[in-house]
Amino acid sequence: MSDAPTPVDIFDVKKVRRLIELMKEHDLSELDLKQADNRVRIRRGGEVVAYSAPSAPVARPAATPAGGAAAAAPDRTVVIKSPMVGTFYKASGPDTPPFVKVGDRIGPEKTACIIEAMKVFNEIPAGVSGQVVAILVENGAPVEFGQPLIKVDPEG
Amino acid sequence: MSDAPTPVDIFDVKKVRRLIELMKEHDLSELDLKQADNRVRIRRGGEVVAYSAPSAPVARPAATPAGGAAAAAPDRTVVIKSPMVGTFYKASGPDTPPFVKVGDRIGPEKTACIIEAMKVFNEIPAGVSGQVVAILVENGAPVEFGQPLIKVDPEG
Amino acid sequence: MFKRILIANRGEIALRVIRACRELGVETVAIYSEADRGAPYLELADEAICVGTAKASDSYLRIDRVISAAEIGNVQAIHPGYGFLSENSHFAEVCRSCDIGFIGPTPEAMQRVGDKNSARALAREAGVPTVPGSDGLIANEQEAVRIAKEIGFPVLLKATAGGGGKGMRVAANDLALASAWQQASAEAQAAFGNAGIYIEKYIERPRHVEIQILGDQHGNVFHLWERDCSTQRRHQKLIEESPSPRLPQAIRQKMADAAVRLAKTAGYYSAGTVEFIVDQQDNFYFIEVNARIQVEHPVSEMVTGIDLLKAQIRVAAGEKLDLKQADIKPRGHAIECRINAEDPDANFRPCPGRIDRIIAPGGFGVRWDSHATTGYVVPSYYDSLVGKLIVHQPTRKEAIETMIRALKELRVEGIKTTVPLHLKVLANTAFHEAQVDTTFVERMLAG
Amino acid sequence: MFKRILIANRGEIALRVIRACRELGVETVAIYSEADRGAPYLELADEAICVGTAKASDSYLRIDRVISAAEIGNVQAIHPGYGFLSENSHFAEVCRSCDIGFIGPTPEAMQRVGDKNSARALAREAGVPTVPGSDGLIANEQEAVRIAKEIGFPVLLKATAGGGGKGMRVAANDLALASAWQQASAEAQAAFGNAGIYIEKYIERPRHVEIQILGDQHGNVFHLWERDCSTQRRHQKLIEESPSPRLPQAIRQKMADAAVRLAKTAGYYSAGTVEFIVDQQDNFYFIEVNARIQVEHPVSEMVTGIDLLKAQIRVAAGEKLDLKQADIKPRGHAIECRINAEDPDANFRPCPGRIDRIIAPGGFGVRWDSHATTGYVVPSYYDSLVGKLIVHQPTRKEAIETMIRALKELRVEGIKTTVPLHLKVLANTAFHEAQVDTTFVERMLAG
Repeated sequence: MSDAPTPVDIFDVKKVRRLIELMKEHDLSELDLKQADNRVRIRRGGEVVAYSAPSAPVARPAATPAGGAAAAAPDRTVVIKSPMVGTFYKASGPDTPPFVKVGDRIGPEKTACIIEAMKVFNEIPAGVSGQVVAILVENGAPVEFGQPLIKVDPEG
Repeated sequence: MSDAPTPVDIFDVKKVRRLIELMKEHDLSELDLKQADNRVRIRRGGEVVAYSAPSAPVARPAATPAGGAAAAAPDRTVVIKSPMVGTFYKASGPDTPPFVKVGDRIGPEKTACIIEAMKVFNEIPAGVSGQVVAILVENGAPVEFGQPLIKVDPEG
Repeated sequence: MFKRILIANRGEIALRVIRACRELGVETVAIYSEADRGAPYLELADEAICVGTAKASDSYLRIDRVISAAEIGNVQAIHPGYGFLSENSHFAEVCRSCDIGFIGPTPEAMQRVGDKNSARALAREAGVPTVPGSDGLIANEQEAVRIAKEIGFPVLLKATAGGGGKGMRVAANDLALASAWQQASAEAQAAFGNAGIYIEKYIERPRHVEIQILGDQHGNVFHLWERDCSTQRRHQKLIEESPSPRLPQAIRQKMADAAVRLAKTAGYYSAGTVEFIVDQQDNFYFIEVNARIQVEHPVSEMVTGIDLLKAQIRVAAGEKLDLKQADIKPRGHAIECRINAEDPDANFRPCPGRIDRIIAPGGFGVRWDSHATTGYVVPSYYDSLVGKLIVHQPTRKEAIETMIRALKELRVEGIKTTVPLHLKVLANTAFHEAQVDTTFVERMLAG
Repeated sequence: MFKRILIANRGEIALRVIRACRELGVETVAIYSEADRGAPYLELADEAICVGTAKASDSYLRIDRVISAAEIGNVQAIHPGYGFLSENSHFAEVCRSCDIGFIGPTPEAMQRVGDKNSARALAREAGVPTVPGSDGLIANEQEAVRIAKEIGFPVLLKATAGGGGKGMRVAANDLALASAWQQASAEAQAAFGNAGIYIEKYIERPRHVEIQILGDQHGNVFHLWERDCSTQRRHQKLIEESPSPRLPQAIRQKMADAAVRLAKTAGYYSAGTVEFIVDQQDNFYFIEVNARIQVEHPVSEMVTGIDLLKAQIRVAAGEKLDLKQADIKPRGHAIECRINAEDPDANFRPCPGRIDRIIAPGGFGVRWDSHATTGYVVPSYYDSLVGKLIVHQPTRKEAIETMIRALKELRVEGIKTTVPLHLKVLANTAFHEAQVDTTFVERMLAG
């Protein structure tokens, strides 16, 4: 929960979130921070005006929702989140192959993993089609509701 | 007041917050700080103005904070403040003329008023030369330390 | 003692449990819904686990998820707080079947006191007075008159299928009863398709007085005297105090003894509250048991000096209560005001939102129990309690003075609260003279 | 009762007086220096008057301006708080000559207890033990040895003109005394041009125990038992508690009686503190009287339930104290930690500045007395006290647990505070075992 000791990480979501909160709190319409190659620029509110330069109109409707998507480069991937509290298993047993692994192409019906809760092993369908980009949780790790489990690139 | 000893971290949220407070205090609509590669730029308030245009109609004097000096038109006048706590008298007695009145030209040695404190009548010298513009306190009113008493235009 | 427990609740009471645990050296696992993500009290827990979306039925009320969280959080027991699953005996049973301690009474005791009928039977068994009335439905007008004369006028006719005041009539004498009988049965028949009516003694302007009990698993049950919660608005308690200002000592003692008898008869341990109504002649009648810690528990803590939450946890861990009834003497007078996020100018409509700034009162005799901090957003999904302001002083008069002082010091900016209503009550002569019953606040607001 | 009083102080104690007055229905006029302009507690006063610049000698210590403020503020009395003018008998006299009430003892009583010599004489008159020693200067080595044998070794040689430890020597026996005598007189002669030396019994590792007294203008003087303030750093009290954890009841009673005798002999009323040191054999010796309310008064309030500030104001207004000594029984254990704006990593250098965020602890047994709020700037001109955290629990062990919990809950962002030092003390075994004397903190920090 403590702030990351990273010296200059402008993509630190917490920091960006705090900046956005600051903007909301004070009703700011734009905020632009640069340092060397680093830059954070946030605008919010009504009509976003042209910038004159043929720039990239950054801006996104402020108030990044809780759980916050990064403010950085657009991320096309979709995340499969845990629909319950429990223990994550990538396979149905210690000797069986994992349901999915990085590089697999999957459909929405495909079982992505198992979440064990109260001795019940719940098969979690992927709910999305695409290519598996990353498994975000260790086998056997506890997961909370809404926790990102598997990253899928729907265009992959 | 102990500022963080971080040399140059413009992404320090605390710093940004203080800048925004500054802006609110002074009702700035935009703030733009650059130093070498570093830059902080903040805008706030209703309609965002076009940037490339040669206009930039900035700043409105905010609601003058209580006790504070006005931020508006440059005020040449000087204020004689009470050097003590007590009761303000503009004359040495009920039947005597006031020490000073609006329009009088006075020198620094001129007695501007009397402040009575603990039964002692203290003659307060003007301490400034110029023309009396306004008497700010009613005769017989209690005054606190530092309270503005008389306005003088030193060029008048 | 437990090493680690889970708190199946949120807000003020979750923070209250965390505080007790930190003092006991017990680790805590907090659960939260997405609406409570980032709430400041969660940082004080050793672990926090999201269990679902904002809707309580998808998070705080989901037994499976709470149990799963307890399992992955590796706790030995669960504290249910108040509301949510706290009086759900099925939940207590599931805990037991999962070998997780439940910080509260046994499911059996909870059931026994939880069901209206069995609670009334229990009270009779324990020799605790209940509101006099017919044992079942009344056959006809003649029987109605006979029973009414037995229990004494005025009486209340109630539709057995009823609700919302329909099929309900008060009768002050037998003439009135005759017509009331006709009207009530006709109305009940029309409204519910069931003309069944029963009779209860009608208690005019009752006071709500409750006894705090505390028992361990070794057969000890103590009482911590009473709280008076008559200052209510639409059955919502606003102000609670201890001692009850107008109660004769002999009655107080009888009520406390009755509550202990009832708890013992039910095999009840942990903290609990036995609620009574008291009529204008100081007759008291058992109403129900609250088988959990209550919002207003701090007033009993202040006058007795006993930390109820710590006691509750110790008892659940099997410890024996190191108390003597004779030593539990109330000292001074305590009052609690519930500060809710409600708009007094808009008929007390809940008023959730961001608290731009909060300054809590402090100083002698002031206790502030609140999870709200500057910047905290009161979510719209749950109850509107922002904090509890509790004062403790040698006398009721001084307690009122301190409460007024503290309420005026409290600053909650950004949302509206019930503070103005509290100040209005505390300035009222009837309140000062303790001429308060459960109809007082509405009469005051109407007048 | 007064209608309106002036508070000749600032910060925490000014707020404390405002709170007491609001509960009593007394209006307040606060004074402030330019450095305190806009401080949030000033808003709680009915009027606030600026009396000078930041420097205390130009504002809070300026008798003429304080009196003028009282005159234009139209008050009937002045509460001096602690520090500043609170023990200035001349100020109390000026108040009297201006017909303004002084909320404290008479100037005469203040002088009698304020001067070291007259206080010692007073103690002898009241039969209160003082540290044994020579009545005046010692003529020669032979006399030194004779007196040392009389009062018992070890003894302390002190330069009559001394200060800063110069000309001070401890001697454990007569051989050591001979050389100590030579060194001390030579050093005193060199340092102060005055070789005069006197002798006192040297108390090793003393505890600092003080008795809170409270008297009215009708001849009643009560005691509110003791506070133990042995946990000090460089003679600055850090942690105070009541009761004193290692004091036998018989000694406690003797000290309390002695304090009351002393106050009565001095004709002292209002709140006051009689300070003692207690040696390792539980012998106690009178040190001095603090003729004012003290920073640590809340611990006595918590255990006795008596609001000392309100009592002080009532007494000044001529009211009789409605108390019986037998009813003033301490309940439980209270501890206070002084939270100072100091940097524990930089030798406790004062650390004034802006408080970016403050979250006060709350809950059962916790009291927070502080004028600091989010955004408040601790000025560099005055003492560094940010707030006082006080806990009250049935036992000392529980009080320590609650204090640790509350200290960990307290968040003061933007400035450094003494919280880490308090946590260090509270985690220390010697503190738990109450093996604390006035040298404890420095030994702990050194070891």
